[in-house]
Amino acid sequence: MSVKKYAVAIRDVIAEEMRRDKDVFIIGEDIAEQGGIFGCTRGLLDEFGGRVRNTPISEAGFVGAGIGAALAGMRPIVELMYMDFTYVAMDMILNQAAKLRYMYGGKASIPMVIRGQQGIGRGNAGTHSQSLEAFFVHIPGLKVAMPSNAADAAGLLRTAIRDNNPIMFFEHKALYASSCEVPDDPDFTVPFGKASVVRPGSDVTVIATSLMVSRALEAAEKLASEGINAEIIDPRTVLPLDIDTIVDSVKKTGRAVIVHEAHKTGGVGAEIASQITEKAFKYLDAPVERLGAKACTLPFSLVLEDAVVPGVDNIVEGAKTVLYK
Amino acid sequence: MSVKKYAVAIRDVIAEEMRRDKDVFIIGEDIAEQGGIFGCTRGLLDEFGGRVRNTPISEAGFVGAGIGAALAGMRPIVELMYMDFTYVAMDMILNQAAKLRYMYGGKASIPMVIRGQQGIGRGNAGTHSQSLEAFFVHIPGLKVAMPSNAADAAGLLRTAIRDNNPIMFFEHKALYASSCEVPDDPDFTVPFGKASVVRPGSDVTVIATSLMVSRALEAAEKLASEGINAEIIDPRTVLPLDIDTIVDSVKKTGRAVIVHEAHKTGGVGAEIASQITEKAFKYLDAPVERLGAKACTLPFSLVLEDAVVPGVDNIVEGAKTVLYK
Amino acid sequence: MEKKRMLKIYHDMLVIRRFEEKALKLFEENKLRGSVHLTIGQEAVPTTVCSNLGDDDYITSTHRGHGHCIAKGAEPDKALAELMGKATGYCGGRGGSMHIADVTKGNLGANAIVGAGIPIATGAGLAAQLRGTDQVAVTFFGDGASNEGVFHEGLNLASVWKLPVIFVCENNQFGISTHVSISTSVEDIAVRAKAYNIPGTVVDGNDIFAVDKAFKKALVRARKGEGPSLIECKTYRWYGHWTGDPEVYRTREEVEEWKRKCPIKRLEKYMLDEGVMDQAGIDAAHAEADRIIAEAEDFAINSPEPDPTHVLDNVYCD
Amino acid sequence: MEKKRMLKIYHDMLVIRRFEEKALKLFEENKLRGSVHLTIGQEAVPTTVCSNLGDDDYITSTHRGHGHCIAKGAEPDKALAELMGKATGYCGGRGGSMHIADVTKGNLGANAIVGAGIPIATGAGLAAQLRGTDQVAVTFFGDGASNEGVFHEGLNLASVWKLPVIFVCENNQFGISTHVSISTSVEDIAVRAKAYNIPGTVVDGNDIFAVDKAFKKALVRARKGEGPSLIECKTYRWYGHWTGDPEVYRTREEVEEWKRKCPIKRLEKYMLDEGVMDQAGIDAAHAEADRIIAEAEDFAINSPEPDPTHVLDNVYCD
Ligand SMILES: Cc1ncc(C[n+]2csc(CCOP(=O)(O)OP(=O)(O)O)c2C)c(N)n1
Ligand SMILES: Cc1ncc(C[n+]2csc(CCOP(=O)(O)OP(=O)(O)O)c2C)c(N)n1
Ligand SMILES: [Mg+2]
Ligand SMILES: [Mg+2]
Repeated sequence: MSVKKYAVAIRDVIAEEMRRDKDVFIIGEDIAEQGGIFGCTRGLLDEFGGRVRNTPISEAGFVGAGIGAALAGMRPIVELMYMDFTYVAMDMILNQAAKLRYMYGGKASIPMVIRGQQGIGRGNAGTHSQSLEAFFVHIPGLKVAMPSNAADAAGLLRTAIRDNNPIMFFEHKALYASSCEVPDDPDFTVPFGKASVVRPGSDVTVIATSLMVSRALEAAEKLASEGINAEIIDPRTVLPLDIDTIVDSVKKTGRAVIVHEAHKTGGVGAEIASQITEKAFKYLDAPVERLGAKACTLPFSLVLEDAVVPGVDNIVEGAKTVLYK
Repeated sequence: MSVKKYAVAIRDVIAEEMRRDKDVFIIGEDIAEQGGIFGCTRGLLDEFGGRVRNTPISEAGFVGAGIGAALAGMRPIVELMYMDFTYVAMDMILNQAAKLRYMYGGKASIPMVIRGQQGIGRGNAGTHSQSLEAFFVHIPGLKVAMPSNAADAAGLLRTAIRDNNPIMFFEHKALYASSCEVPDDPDFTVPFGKASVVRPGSDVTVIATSLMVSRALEAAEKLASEGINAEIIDPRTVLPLDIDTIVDSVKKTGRAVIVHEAHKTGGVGAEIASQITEKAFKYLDAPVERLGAKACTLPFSLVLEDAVVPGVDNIVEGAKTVLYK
Repeated sequence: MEKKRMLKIYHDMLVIRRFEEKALKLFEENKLRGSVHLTIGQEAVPTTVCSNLGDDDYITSTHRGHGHCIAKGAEPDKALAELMGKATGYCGGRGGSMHIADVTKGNLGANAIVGAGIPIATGAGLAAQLRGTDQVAVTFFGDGASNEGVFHEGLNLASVWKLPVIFVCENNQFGISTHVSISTSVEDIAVRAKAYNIPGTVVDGNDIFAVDKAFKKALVRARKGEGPSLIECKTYRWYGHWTGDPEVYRTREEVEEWKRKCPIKRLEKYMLDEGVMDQAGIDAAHAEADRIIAEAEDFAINSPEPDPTHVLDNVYCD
Repeated sequence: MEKKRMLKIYHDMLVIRRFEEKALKLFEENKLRGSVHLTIGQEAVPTTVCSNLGDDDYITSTHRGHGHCIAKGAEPDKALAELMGKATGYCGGRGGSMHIADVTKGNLGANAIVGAGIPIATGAGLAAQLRGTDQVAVTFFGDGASNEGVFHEGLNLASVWKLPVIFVCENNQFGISTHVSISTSVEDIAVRAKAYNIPGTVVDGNDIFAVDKAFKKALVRARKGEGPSLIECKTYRWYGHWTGDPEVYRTREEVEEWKRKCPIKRLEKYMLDEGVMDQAGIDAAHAEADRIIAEAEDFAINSPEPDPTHVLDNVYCD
């Protein structure tokens, strides 16, 4: 074990996998000399040379190039500086990467990881602060990971790079500086589709993703001080989704709150809430409570941003709502 | 009243609005001489000349041009030959059209309609048969209409063209040839956010959109023959969503089935099911049943496509499921 | 041109022609659905280009892809079965006419999204460069596709990275109903090569010798690691954009004039004049193509429909 | 150049320079967050271009947009307030540095998405053409943006429709850390005009007279309805891509060399040499700019934060 920052954990896994498998390479904007504007590729150019390439600012073009290289047998990692830029590469991701294998009758595969950061935390305003995982869950063919800590980032990313399918890997800009113990084992992986129970509890189940996990933990402490014992579950991958772990918890608590940073309307929370209700209807003492960003573009001003994205107090309230307190 | 085909009803409204307001114009692929590959602009070139323009195949470019023209005071209608092509224009739609007004502090508006057809029905396979409304509901700033018949198409499109906000208008390729009575009144509009109760009933509420409305009606006849009286609701616009009409119905029936052609996972059905459960929890005798396309790319083969998209029998089953029959 | 390759090109052109005539007939008999985009009249480009490639070279194709996939080695029977959505088709009925691929033959696939094959081929070229092989990637696309953003992004990327990619524009002068002069700001799309500092050439796309000469030049450059090239082949599609096209955008005369420029007849005349082949040989070649397509039709028609219980297979691989 | 306009350009360059120096100071004092992209060193282009435009002409801008918006008539106080996310800012704190717009002045907005302003300006030009006015639309963008697909799509569309759009590329030689030679396949981006059959010109972007001459030519062409033009202005940003940029990609010497090419000093020397202005006048102009920015700072600092209870306003309009 070593204590590592989230960004360093990611960088180290990329380096280790590139050492292990010469078919792995990485392309993206400003990832070479600069080492990525968040440092996730720092130092890789020196070790791997031409396998680490700065791209022109042309996301559809270089995501498409990743797809072509993958079809031709390589294992590309494509860094998007902000996952918001999936918008300019959406056809390549949702019509090509996600569909080609199926449309080709299973006769091709696209082992590719599209990774980058999303979310709030830098005052980048509406087009650089979104959380977009819901899109990639709706259209079949991709897998979607969103690690909430350095260890999961390392374990999930290694799983992603070794997976033979196209993966959307959502890091969070506000987590890059966070650190925790990360296993040194160069084969340490975290499986997709296995949620982690971050905090065991008995009164209410709180399902939280990415940055919201830490807020949920804070909320749990506040709730504990009021005698409410919350169980917190981090799905870690929203596709595949480990609904069983979630449903087992809800059957125990009878109450569920889902919190994500993405917009509440049409977010992954709606899917999870629906599945919980479908699978644990008789156990629910209250309707599943969904928390997510309000229905407006993320504002630049910090006071406004705070009013839009769920905070600790909103999670506390949410838990009390389903407990009718 | 005159009986009109869905495609003709759309064409006539575009023509009437272009006559009424010289700021309205339309651009898109093959809409001029050809009149659109589905005939929705047939004859408009002769009457309106340069206000009806064929675009190069460059969707991001001409959707962006629509945004710029709207910011500059015009009222563009942008036809996408297939709404699947929103993927190549996604940044223009979700980062620009949806957000600019808000990010500019309300100091600009974008009165623009992006319209075109989606869905199954022509054997166009995976990239030309999708139903994508969910994306435009998740990101704030747009309104989303999906008419299920010629009269609604006419009334909703006129509302859309006269609205001062960017509108996503989802027609359905399999409905263009369908016809019904359409009011002749050149000011006939159907308001956004007002669902229509297509068939009154008492035992189960079926919420259906676009092409699925006709399938739900067929299912209702089958159910009636078994003594089950289904109420069918067509939201007509999924954003804004008329949740009140839906919830009132569910409070009456205690049971709800949602059916859409889009993929079930992460579809609009998850949002509607969650809202129903949140607002009518105590009234529900069963969890809301969701029906949507299976989690695979839409296959080319008709037998396979039929296995993926909800059919009449699936809706009948769905109703029986929530009735525990 | 070596006789062997000339005969291969001739054979492939005939097979593509018959294949599509058959597809059209089956469509008109309602035995086949979807949008079938016929490449009849344009056969010289895919056949000549692919006659220069090995199975380990890559191509990406378009919605009008039957020619490319047959020229790159697809078997007509499995291809026709795919057009009919049969279980025995290349994609097991999942993809249809617009998604035939055969990675084992270097065909990375037809693509229903205009322009999408361009960056994908660019990536295949990147794979070759990273592995240090002399493989090349060829992407076929239309005049209309040259106005899509991915055309720009793909060519710029290939140029700055000196990738072994050959961009082959089949300028058949229309994107559906829209004439190239209305959609495209330059008369010769090859001029756009200047925007990427790479060679650009215009050739008569109905003349296999002209296409061959230009392609060979680009191929040498690519295999030597000197970077990409853009080749514009002027040609014409005889049939509508898709089956059922009203063709309001052109005159019958224009179509007839182009039919007189048939690439197959043109090659036949050359071979007869030069004594490469006699009339008997030509008749035999036609008979052979007829036989292949007749067998393909039998195979496709007698193949089973896909099994719906397996519809969820192959969304992911292990 | 008319003296009046020269003085306006000079004044605006000074205000932009002081505005950004102030923004940088406020950022370093943590009174301001987000990514602030300084245009210091590049002031000649926006000021000269906009000195030729009326309030009814349109511009679209970029993430590096302070220069464009001030040159197009934005008030420094409301602009600085927006950078600080205050209620009194142009966007009421909703947009920040990268989204300042003022449609009443023809500024259709800065844009945080690279290249996005290009098709939007193209559409503004379309509006002018449809209304039959002689308005023009100008879009500013960087060297890096010229590799995005929307650049290609916007220029092609403007060319085929002969729209009154002027594409102004501010080539400051880097996209963040990536030198133009690594990202862009041509040495002069203006060459890409050939791909759209429109005029393309390269000018010294730090010389207001060179920029003015080229822009006037494009302006006449646009107002006459003869179509778009592409102008590439070679320039350089003195500061990092954004505040906090390690600047691993260039030497201090290179930066110093460009500082010697300061567009403001250059104009001052010209005005002194030509007797357009004396030192007293220059000192007065500096004092005036200092005063404007000092007032803007007071205004911004003393402005209230936005009211969170109104955060959902303006998602839609009636
Ligand atoms: C992104 C995208 N836009 C539009 C279409 C619809 N479409 C299919 S083929 C076609 C015309 C393509 O023209 P061209 O590239 O010249 O190829 P051709 O059909 O002439 O072979 C269009 C517009 C599409 N499939 N994809
Ligand atoms: C579509 C998109 N891709 C990437 C980015 C991240 N980004 C912001 S500015 C920038 C560099 C832009 O370079 P250039 O166009 O030369 O403008 P400059 O910053 O030099 O003024 C990049 C890559 C973005 N904002 N949008
Ligand atoms: Mg064509
Ligand atoms: Mg630059």
